[in-house]
Amino acid sequence: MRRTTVWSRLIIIAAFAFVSAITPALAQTSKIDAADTAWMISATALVLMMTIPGLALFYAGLVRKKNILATMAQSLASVAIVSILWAAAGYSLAFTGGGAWLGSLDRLFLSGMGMDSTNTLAKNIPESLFMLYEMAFAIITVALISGSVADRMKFSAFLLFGIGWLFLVYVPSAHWVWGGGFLSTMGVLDFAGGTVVHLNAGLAGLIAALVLRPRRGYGMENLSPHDLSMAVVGTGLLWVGWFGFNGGSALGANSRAAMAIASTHLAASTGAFVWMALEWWKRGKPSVLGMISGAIAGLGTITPASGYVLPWHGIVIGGLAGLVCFWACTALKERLHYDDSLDVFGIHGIGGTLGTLLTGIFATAAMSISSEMPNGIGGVLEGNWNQLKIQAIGIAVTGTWCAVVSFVLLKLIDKSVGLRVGIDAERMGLDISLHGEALQ
Amino acid sequence: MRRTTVWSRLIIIAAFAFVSAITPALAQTSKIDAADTAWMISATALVLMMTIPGLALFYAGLVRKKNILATMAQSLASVAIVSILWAAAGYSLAFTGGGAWLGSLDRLFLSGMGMDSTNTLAKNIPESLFMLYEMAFAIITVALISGSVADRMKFSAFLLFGIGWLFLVYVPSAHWVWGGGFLSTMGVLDFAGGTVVHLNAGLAGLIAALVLRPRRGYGMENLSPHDLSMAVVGTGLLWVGWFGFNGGSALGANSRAAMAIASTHLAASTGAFVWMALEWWKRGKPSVLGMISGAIAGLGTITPASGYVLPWHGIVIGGLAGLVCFWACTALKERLHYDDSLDVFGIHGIGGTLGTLLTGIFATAAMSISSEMPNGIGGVLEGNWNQLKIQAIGIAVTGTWCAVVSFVLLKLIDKSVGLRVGIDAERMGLDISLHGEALQ
Amino acid sequence: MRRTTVWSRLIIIAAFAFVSAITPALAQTSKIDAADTAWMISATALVLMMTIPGLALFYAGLVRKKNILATMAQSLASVAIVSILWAAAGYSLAFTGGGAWLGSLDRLFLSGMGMDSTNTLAKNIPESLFMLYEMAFAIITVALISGSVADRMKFSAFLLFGIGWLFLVYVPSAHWVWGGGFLSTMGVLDFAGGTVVHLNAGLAGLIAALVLRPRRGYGMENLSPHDLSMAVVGTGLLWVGWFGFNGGSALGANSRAAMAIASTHLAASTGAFVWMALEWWKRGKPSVLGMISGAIAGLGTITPASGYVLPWHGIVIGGLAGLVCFWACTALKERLHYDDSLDVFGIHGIGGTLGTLLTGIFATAAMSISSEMPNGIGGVLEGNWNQLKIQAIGIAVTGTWCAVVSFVLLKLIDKSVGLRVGIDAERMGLDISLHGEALQ
Amino acid sequence: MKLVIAVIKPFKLVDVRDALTAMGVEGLTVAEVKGYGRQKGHTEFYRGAEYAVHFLPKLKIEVVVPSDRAEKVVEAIRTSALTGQIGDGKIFVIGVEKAVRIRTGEADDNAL
Amino acid sequence: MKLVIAVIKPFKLVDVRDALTAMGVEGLTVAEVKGYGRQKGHTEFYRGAEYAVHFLPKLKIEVVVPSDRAEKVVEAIRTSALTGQIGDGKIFVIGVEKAVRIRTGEADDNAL
Amino acid sequence: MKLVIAVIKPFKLVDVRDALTAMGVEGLTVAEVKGYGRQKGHTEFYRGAEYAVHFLPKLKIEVVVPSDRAEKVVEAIRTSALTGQIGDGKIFVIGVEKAVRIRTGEADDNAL
Ligand SMILES: Nc1ncnc2c1ncn2[C@@H]1O[C@H](COP(=O)(O)OP(=O)(O)O)[C@@H](O)[C@H]1O
Ligand SMILES: Nc1ncnc2c1ncn2[C@@H]1O[C@H](COP(=O)(O)OP(=O)(O)O)[C@@H](O)[C@H]1O
Ligand SMILES: Nc1ncnc2c1ncn2[C@@H]1O[C@H](COP(=O)(O)OP(=O)(O)O)[C@@H](O)[C@H]1O
Repeated sequence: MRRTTVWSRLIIIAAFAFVSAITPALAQTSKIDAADTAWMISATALVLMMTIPGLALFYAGLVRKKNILATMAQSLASVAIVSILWAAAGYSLAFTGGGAWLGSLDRLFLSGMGMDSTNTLAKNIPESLFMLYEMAFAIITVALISGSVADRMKFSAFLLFGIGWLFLVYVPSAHWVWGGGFLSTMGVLDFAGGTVVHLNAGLAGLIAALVLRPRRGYGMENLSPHDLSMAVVGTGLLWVGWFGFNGGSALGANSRAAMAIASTHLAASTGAFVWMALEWWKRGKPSVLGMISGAIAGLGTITPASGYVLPWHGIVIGGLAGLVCFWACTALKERLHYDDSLDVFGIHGIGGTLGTLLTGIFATAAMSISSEMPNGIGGVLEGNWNQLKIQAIGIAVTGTWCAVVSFVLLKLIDKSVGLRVGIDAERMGLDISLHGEALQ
Repeated sequence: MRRTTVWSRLIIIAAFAFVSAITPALAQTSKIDAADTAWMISATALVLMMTIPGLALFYAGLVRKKNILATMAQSLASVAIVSILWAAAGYSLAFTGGGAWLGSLDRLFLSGMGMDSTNTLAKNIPESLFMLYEMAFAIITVALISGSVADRMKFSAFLLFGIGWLFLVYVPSAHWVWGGGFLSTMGVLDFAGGTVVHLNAGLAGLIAALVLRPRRGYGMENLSPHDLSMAVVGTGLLWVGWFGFNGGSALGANSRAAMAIASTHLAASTGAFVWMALEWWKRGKPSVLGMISGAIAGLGTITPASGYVLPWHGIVIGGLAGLVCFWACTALKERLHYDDSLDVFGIHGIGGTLGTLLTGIFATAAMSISSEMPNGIGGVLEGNWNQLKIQAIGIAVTGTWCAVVSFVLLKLIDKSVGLRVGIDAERMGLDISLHGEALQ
Repeated sequence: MRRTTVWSRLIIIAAFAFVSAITPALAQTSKIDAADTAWMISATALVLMMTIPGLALFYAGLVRKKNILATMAQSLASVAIVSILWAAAGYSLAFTGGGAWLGSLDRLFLSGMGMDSTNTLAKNIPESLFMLYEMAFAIITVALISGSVADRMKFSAFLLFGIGWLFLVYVPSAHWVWGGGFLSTMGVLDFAGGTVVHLNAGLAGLIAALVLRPRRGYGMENLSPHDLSMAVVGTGLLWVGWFGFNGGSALGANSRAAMAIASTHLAASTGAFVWMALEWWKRGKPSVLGMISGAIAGLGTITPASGYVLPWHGIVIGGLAGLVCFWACTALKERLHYDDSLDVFGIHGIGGTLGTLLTGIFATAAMSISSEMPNGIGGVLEGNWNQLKIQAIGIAVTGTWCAVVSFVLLKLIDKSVGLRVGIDAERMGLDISLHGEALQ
Repeated sequence: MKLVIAVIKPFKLVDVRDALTAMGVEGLTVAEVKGYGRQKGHTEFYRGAEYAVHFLPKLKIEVVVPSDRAEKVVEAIRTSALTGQIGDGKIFVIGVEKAVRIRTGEADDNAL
Repeated sequence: MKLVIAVIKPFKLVDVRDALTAMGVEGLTVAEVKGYGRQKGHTEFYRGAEYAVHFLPKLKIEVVVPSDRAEKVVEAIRTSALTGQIGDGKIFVIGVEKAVRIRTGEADDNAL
Repeated sequence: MKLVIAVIKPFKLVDVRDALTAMGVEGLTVAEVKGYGRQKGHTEFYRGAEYAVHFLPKLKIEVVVPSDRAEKVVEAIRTSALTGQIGDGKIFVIGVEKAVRIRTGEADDNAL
């Protein structure tokens, strides 16, 4: 019964998309740069590596033994399903055509994307590569959400949520900020995804955690991680992959990519250091989980700013990230009593928001020069208070839309297939109960 | 006694090769492109990463705890030994000189390969880089076979088999298809190794599994994997590495590489999705092992086609891969009763064959244009039924040669050093019995 | 009390550096090559990957279960702290200004490093990228040392040692050999760090191991690794990452990078093969730990030579590495009775020294041609015995300085915060006692 | 003294421990075991292979108590480990001749 | 009732379980243990270090049966766990005073 | 015969084994267990979450010996496992009715 529902829905979506794939295709050609292509292929590989195996390891390392495979399954499925849907319609709706609200249907099923095609948003690399690069972003954003619902959400429900959320939240907000939508026209600065990726994923995660309610035994039983070493490995791969995430957002092999990587790496380092120092000071011991949490917080927070700031700004931003996200994952979380299993909100949601605001403060004209912005744009530090306001608007718009749609989606799924596994399944562990396999 | 045999043979081979290394060297120079070089170095690193740690993790994650290290040892040893032999003679015999059957001895021990040398097969990158890139392919092909004989083959026997197989099967068939041999002249299309890599490895694996006979307890005892999470991580690295495997086969940082990666990634995603769906439907639960099996099946199947087809073809090919390989690893395998431990045949053998045939169907002229093929080549979809026939011939020739030689090699080794460990060693586990160490 | 000391020191350093960051900045501009940039970004990512997760996995896989996280913490902290300090002052002191002994303060906190800046040592890539690439080297060198003190050193003591050692040993010797210091003027050949990285780390490790005294139970209890499969994965990532380490040291996407990678890969393969063969012969079984030890030995040993020798030299150098390091980690270590937990000295110290000497023997003029050396430089094989002498001097100078300073530093820390954890902490394991968390 | 051995469902450990400490039992020892009984296991598929898993994870609690308290302890464990579903487990009581606290050398009841 | 404890070689578990179910024993509990005895272990090398491994992996089976069946159960285990090689293990029989099935509260023989 | 059960601190295993072999005990079985008692555990933090760890890792040694040697064995274990600090553990002695060596079928004292 339940399963049929799942499939029927999947089929409908696929069918719809395929039909419309017959629309006439456009093919724009232009000068493709081999060096930029060389770097962007590597960058794309790095960003995919962030999800598999990066995020899969990071999350799996934070759950109990009985849920390790189920956690990885969510990352794997995100890659498989988002990729197919991205090619089917996501890319076209987000990155082709300059509508204020949504893109076009010109590239349904990538129709008309030929050898020489390029996208006006990235004229120097093959369009197929640009499509893949942006695909990797959509993948990890959906996968990130799984951390909030770990240990209790139905696999089928997660897939349905991911599919709906991709088209209703990710695609539009990616278009608004990066695809020539109204937020980009408004001047919102988000280099690699403070709003589109991190705020979106973190907020959706929080909503999902609230709707799903806490894990059984939360606050009473010991729910500590089974094998933190997996999370450390995942962090390493995420960190390295972030070079492609932020550096690749320069869409070319140039100084801007290098500068973005410099501020990114320094933010990660400082975030790790600050979180470690805080734990050492407040709890007497610096934990490995604290270091990796700080690193990810720094990486998520610098993301929107990375292409617009100076390297040493990365140290400041990373430091603030460690401080604020530590507070969010401890004090704030305790006060609000929600069970965001792996702190997607506390780290990505808070970090993405913080970073988007800080971009409005640290943005440096000299760094943000580009074809669209010949003089670059400065932030508060360069006297431009207005930018901070614009950033705030970007956060408000993206956040509100994400929160509302995510909530409705979850409720719909809850009413139909149901969001949460039964109590016995949760006790036995999702590996066995949902996937019929387990670690020995 | 046994060991001496091993060494004596190794020494003979080395000696022979070294002597002949004195042959006069040729040095061709030409225009090396830095951008292509940049991408191809990364691609080479990615393909090496596929074997270590990729394949090592993937395979180790599918065996029992007592055989994890022994399984990894086979991948490690494949890298070490194949690399040395490739430099000694493999590369020269496969990729230099245009003989119909075999290459030349011009590059024994890479003699004469200077700073400016290039290979006529890849004039735009340093010959040393081309040699390394092709080396990584030879490595993983030999390593792949180890999955079929897992849990029971002697380490010494595997090494001997690998050495012989490299020179007698891999090198010739690589030359036939890629080195200007008779199959390439005949027009067989195999972009990145449907026949040379996957069919060869899968078939050799099947033969080896049959000759070795099933693992003790096969069909009775529970031989389930110890830690599937390792296999998931391995899959992630294999998937990402495949960008270098198929994308790198364009031998440059260009649209073709990007297009190949697009179809590759979509095939992997669809393969994973289809296998997952089939399990969900037939067994009530979608397993993680199913998802990763489908992904690898999709990757192996798209390999020969990747450089010749449109992105959306990748979805179709990947879907078929999931379907057919699922059938091969379940229904077919059950019917034939062989114990191919990790389904190298069911996934790579079947996938490689399927993909090579599908290449004859989906090949698109517009995509396959190259210096050798100014007008490109179309397949059945473009009315060229002949290509399908050529593909079939390529499969038949490669398959027959591989099967026969592999069988003879195995029998020879069985008679000399013996193929299989004793029953006590198998029970105790190969980690302790063959390598004297174990996981705790 | 102890903690305060730690922090106060850190703060002082930071403060000092920041103040001086106000010094006027210089900005040199020149022609940045996109292709070289593309490869060097990838190379930088690869070298960072060597430490996290590469080295973290390699080391964690060699310790007991109770110390796995603490071991990873040392790699993580090395990344965080070295990165910040490198940006603060390390880079400036090592790689700007041509002083014989030390660099300049021109780039404190990277001040004045703009979009178009380049470093005279790498005019073809953005200075920010060059800074990052060299940063990754500093990181792994400090992290390498942690292997010698595993299972017993205080985390705080390790951090303090790392900070002091970075500025007092790494920075100067990097400047001497690579930054235009007196050793480079003298003509010492060290392509990617035989002295600066491996000799330094190995020797510092040995001194630390001696000062710390052996682990509790060393020689009596069974201290065998908990999960060698982690070490295998780490080796794979280190091996692949080394393409960026040695190949990237060509600072461009060119034949030299490819050639360096060729000799590097062959040395790793031969090292693994030789160590495996020696164990098989002397102990009856080839261990996986032996293979990976041989691979790392080969990689460390070829490092200084990689950019100056022919591919087949890599086979010879790798073979010698396997032989000599095997002897160092078994016979020599036994004779000297020191407890270098993970054999940093036996593999990196000995390998780095051996490799630096062999560079003086195998250096080939045709390979070492560069803007600085238009005719290249040959070694003993080309009749230039003098080079061997120069190499020996380089080793003597670097080694003496490193040994003396490391010893003094360790003694100072021992007197202040103390180097070693208490006996109960050591028994309980460092994961719980130092970091308050553990694997389950 | 009596050795009370209880094989229970893993997630019941906390309840059982609380019940025991509530009645003043100050120590116990737990071991992870696998149990085979009426409770049926499940089937696992690995590609083509199908394995029936008969042994289920259980926890074995061992607690030594003065003879006169054995009854109460058994009862406390039974009620706290009860779910009413098959597989709840068993409790066994065995006589103990001697008990010693290593640290102090105290013997028998004083050792508990 | 009797508690029959058997320390056996790991790969013999299936045989033993089959032998017991064949004679109607419906439940048992298994634990992974390490054994030290006449059977010698092996030596492991880790680079320079050499460690003698004395403790070998074994399985400990615990099954409680009605007193009158203890003999047969011991015999069944002995024959099914036998390989004839050193290290086959031991069987011990201990008296059980009380048994309870948690789910139903049934006691003694009915609990088994 | 007696079954001597000792719950000790993990790092004491070697000492205990040596003490036993010294007095001619040729075999024993060890299991990893978790212990709860007067020895307090520690607290672990995971970001915002705080977990008190009450169960500490211990080793359970089981050795069956002829009745007349039980006393000595208990004493040997006690002295070799002693650190004097809380958490050293306990030793329990239980009567064994029968022992069999699987390999040979030898019974009782000869089986040990
Ligand atoms: N005769 C026995 N001896 C030892 N342990 C037993 C015995 N019978 C059952 N057990 C243990 O009790 C557990 C639960 O028993 P089971 O028959 O499955 O359910 P229930 O206890 O509800 O009847 C089993 O998994 C096994 O570990
Ligand atoms: N006295 C004993 N008490 C408890 N367990 C024992 C005793 N003697 C042996 N064992 C267990 O039986 C196993 C096999 O005994 P061993 O002497 O090695 O071979 P065998 O049983 O053939 O004589 C040991 O590994 C140990 O686990
Ligand atoms: N009544 C008991 N029954 C079974 N095991 C016990 C009992 N009391 C203590 N233990 C075991 O002995 C260990 C040590 O006991 P504890 O009270 O912590 O210290 P001490 O033995 O020094 O008094 C505990 O961790 C537990 O495993």
